Amino acid sequence: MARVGVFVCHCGENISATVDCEKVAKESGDLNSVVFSTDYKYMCSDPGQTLIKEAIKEHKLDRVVVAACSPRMHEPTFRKACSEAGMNPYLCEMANIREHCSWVHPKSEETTAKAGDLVRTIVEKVKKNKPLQAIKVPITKTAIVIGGGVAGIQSALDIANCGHKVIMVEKQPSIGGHMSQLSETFPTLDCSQCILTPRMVEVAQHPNITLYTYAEIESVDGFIGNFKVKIRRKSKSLDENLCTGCGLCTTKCPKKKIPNEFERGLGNRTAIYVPFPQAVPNKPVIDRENCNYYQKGTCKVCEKVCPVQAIRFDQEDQIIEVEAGALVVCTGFDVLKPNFFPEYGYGKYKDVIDGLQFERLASASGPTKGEIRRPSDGEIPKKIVFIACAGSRDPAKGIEYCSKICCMYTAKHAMLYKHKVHDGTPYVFYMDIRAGGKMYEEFVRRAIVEDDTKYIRGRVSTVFERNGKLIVRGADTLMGAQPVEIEADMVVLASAGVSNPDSEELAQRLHVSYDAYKFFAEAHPKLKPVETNTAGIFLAGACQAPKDIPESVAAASGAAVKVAALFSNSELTREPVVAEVNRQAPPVFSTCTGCFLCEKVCPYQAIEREEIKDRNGNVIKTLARINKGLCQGCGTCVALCRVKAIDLHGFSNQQMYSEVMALLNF
Amino acid sequence: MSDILINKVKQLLSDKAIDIFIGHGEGTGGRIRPIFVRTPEDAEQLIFNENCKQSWANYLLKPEVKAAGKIGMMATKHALRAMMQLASEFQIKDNEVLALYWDNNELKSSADFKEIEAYLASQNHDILPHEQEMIDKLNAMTTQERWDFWQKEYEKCIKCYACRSACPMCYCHHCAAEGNQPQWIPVASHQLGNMDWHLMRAMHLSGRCINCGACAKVCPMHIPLNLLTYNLITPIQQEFGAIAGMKHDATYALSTFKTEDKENFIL
Amino acid sequence: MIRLGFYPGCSMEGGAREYQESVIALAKVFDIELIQIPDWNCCGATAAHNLNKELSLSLPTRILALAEKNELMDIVVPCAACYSRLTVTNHELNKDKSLADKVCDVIDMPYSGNVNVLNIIQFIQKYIADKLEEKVTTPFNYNVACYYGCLLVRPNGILKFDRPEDPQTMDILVKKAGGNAIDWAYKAECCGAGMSVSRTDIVARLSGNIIRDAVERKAEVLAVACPMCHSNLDMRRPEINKFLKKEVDVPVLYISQILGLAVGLDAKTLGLQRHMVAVNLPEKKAEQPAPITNTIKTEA
Amino acid sequence: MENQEFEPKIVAFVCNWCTYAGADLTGTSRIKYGANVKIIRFPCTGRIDFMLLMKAFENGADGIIISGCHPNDCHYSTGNFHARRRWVVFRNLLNFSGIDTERIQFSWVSAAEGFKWADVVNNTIEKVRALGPYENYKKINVPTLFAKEDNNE
Repeated sequence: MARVGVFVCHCGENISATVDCEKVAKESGDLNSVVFSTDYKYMCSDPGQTLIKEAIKEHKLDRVVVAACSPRMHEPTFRKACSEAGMNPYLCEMANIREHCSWVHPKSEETTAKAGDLVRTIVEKVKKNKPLQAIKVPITKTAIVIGGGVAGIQSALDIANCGHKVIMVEKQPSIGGHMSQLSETFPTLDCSQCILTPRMVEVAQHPNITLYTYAEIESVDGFIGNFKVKIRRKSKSLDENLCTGCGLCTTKCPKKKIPNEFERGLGNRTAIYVPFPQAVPNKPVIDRENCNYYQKGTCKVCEKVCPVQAIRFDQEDQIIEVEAGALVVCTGFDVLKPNFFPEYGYGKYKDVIDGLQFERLASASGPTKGEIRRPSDGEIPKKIVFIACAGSRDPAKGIEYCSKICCMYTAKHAMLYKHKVHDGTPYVFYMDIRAGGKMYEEFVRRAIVEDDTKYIRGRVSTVFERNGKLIVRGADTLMGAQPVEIEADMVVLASAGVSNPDSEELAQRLHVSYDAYKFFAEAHPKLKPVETNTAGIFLAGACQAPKDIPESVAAASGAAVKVAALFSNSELTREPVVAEVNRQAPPVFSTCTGCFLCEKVCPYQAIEREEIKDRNGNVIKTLARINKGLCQGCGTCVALCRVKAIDLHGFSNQQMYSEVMALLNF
Repeated sequence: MSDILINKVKQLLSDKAIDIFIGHGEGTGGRIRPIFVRTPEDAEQLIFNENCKQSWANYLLKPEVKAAGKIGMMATKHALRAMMQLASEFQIKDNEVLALYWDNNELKSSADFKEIEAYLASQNHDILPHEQEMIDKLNAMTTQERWDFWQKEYEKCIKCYACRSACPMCYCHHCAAEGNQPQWIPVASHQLGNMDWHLMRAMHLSGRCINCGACAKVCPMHIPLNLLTYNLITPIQQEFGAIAGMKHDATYALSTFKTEDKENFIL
Repeated sequence: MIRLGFYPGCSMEGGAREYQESVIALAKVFDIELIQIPDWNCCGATAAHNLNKELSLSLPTRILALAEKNELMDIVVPCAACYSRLTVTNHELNKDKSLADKVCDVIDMPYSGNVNVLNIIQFIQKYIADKLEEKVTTPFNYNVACYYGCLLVRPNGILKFDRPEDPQTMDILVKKAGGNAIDWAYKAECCGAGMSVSRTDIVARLSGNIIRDAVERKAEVLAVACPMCHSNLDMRRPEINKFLKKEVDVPVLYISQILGLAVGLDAKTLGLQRHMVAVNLPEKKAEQPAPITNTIKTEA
Repeated sequence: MENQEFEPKIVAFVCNWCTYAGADLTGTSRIKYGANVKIIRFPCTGRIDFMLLMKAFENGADGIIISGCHPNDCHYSTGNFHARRRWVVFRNLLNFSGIDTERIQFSWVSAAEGFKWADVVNNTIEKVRALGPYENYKKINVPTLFAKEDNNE
């Protein structure tokens, strides 16, 4: 026979203003199995908790019901208090008589009666509660960082400096990400490469970091603390241990006219190539799609010139399997594809380029050595138009969000242009200038005031060519929506930042959720910004939403701390709200029939098959078994199981049944 | 037809291709009953005629039958569908049960799921016209009329669970109706408890019912309880594109979902 | 024989008779019968939707309800303004059930919201385009500037037809008819239709810009799909020429007329003689149209 | 006349992460709704066993509200999608058996939709009040039998 204690909280006047708490306490005292009941002004306060603890001892309570606020608010508080009094914490339940009662109903008999009903219901539930033990799971103290951009680099270094092993997986032949493509960075105008490349080298040389470039995540199994990850190391057609990175092969390769991805098509590369001079690792890969040998079967020039015979034409992709306790996803973003802007002529006119291409033009190591020259004829543009929000904040284009970084980099572009072309005129068409950030607004002001950038508030409807000029037609909404036409020599689109084309596939591989734009979703937009809804997988950088460098780095360090905190223990404890398949004595073993209809229902692939064997090793029966590490306790399998062989701890069939019965029968 | 069948089963048993054969035999009062043949001599008792429409698939998982060894079965169309459904629920394996079935007056035998699926695909599986008529008639009634109709039927139920025994899909060792922690279904046979039982049964068979009609045929009180599950077959097929017992590797309609599933009833 | 509903609206019966004649003639070539919706009424274009929402929806709803009553579930609406009103009405009614009930109450007719409204290009795409190329007897090998105007493609969120800033559908049809659809800058700019009567000076400027860009890019013909566009570019040509300070005689043809000529219909049947700017297309042997370059020099 | 005084008993089966939190927000925002709705908390709509819904009617509920996260918002990613399929089938079965599905209100209420929760509750109360007590069930009820069976502990 259970001994239940009921504790009714006044919550100051929040509850007692409309509910007669004394009456509720008194009447609960008459309920079957309730041996003690009382009310108190603030149950969650220190004296309130002491009251509960003392009552547990004094009245030998083995179940506690606290009638107060929402369990989402104080369930952990009261469970902890009960635990401190020597009770199993999972034998404490809360009746929500504040949010679901006193606050939503007027002062009346009826409201007090409802509070009583809710208490009675929870009393009946708690009588069926079973003592539960927190689940302990061991942790593999290795983190996998997916993506080697600035966020990935920061995260990897932070984790590695805490003394934990890190495996970095980068898709491209070099780490560095989009940041390595940038010329200067706002709002300080310091050179991007100068601040990034030392960090890239640090990653490569760190004793705790293993770097896999030209590699992708093949599959992820397991759960927090215990992931099993398969990594595909794409063939570089190269023995990396032999290669000295001398670069002779890249100078001799006969295929020289391949558009260079790093230069955003503004420069060329060879088929065996290093993406950029400061690449890490600074060793080439063969792009098989464009290699004469792989396409036509003859050439092998690189093999002939290599002084150390490091070229391996027969090298195959390699799949390696690693174990990890946590993953940090830092896969970054992409820029909207040109076919989005038929009206802006991107792709049709050579001198309409996007922001990243402008970065390459402005970069001292770029295709023009840092001179702003237009792609069509190499002339220096005298009038240049920047179009902000090219795709962003435009429901008609399917992108309703603000890409966030464009206002700032457009101001930076205008500045860089003016610094290099003194007699040139930069124009910026914008919707709003969003310059929230340290020194950001001041930076934009400088572009307007000191560098004389002409900001025009309005949208551009179309860009077309006439008399060798690009005519940018828009409206100036600060001049009464007057139509304006600017004859420009070059147009730069601040194209929207979008998710990577393969982000959906990766999200499904990782079992993390993503938003309508295919950006990865954080577990909570405010309070869990670097966690995902899959425990043990964290996010950082622009794979969540467009972010600038300081934000990406901050998030990366945040994610690193989460990983380090997880790795600070050798075991982790989890709420025991998990499902379980019953087990019985032979010959039944379990009421589970082994139909496995529940298998596909589980969102976490937590349902496994267990074979019951006789002494000779013959399988007698195959049963479902829940992996406690994977199960998150949703109970979808429980409601599906016909035989009721699965039950959910904390929300068991008996508990829920008792609740319904108690709520309606009195 | 019986002769062909008897010879075939004799052959199979004497070749040790099977150890036990479940077939149709003569019962009392001209009725058909299942017989379990273990020796070539016993095969003489087998019959097959136009009255042999019963499916014996519900015997396939009985421990006594399984203990006998390799099973052969005279299979109607419904028995074959039951086999496919049981296979999709991992209850029987490929090449485990040898099914004998008539295809255009030719006696075929197969234990191969692919072959059986191909045969099933060539057959018509619609609900019988008079049954469909009854479903349509009920659907045309008002809610209150339907309530009254079923209450009258539930009142008759004596909770003998013959429906459960006859159903090839009711193979749980420990039926939820027997569970008493909590007592989902009242033990006593009163209207309310009877309704509980029949609704639970229908829900458990939704997306799994292969419309063999065994449940209604065996009901001693003649409750048309097959209509409860039949009525769900069409909506499940239309809404989710799922039909039970046609493929050995089909996905159960309620084990999966589409994000665009209809939800016009949800606020 | 395919039978489709047909809603002419006021302009087809008046200023744009040649549009109606050419659409019906073209349809006939492809074995399509266009059946006028019996007892049709005004669609309420121009001012109604700014003055009285209920009335502005009731007028088109009556047309749609009549179509439905006569089992004409696809209706061809050549006038862009009528097309816009009817499509917007469908959208509004399907969005708001209680509004739909109210409107049906006003017109005292039931309407399900399911009649499919096709503009001239959608009609051609759906029923003619596939068979067009094989029926072309005299390829229309001229440089054509396809002019879409405003109502055909906007508001895009409701019409969901073509790309609003850079429409392409008419260009594709012209190419199928053997023409050379040129790339130009004023495809979807305003022609000034709203001021057609009250402020011809504004019309002259707006339409003048359109005509100028087309001519500068060597257009020999302008293609339109809206009677208002046509009247501004054609009827207002004297004012336009005054604005441009030169005589421009480039003809303006309906897309239905262009396709009609391509499939061998004669000028009379297509009503070419009704235009204000005479249609004097130069004789061309099956030669290539004049070469086009995107960058063209003109005196500023 | 009797119906005017009739206050229906309504049970709400809600998921912990969206609707329960949404109902918390209704409280925090002090939005008022009828006291005759009582909430039972489940981890997810996927956990809601159809048998419990049947038990609710049997034990005197006049109406039922079932509510969870909007599609794609499920805390467990897909629990609500599975639940939705079951509801399609279950509603169909209930309707075929002559049980009034008008008395079951399904809804998606997010943690941010405090107002919507109050609306759902108030509208359901109105609807069920208009439908009156669920007499059909009350006629076949055997409360004494039930009470003895259950409270044997």
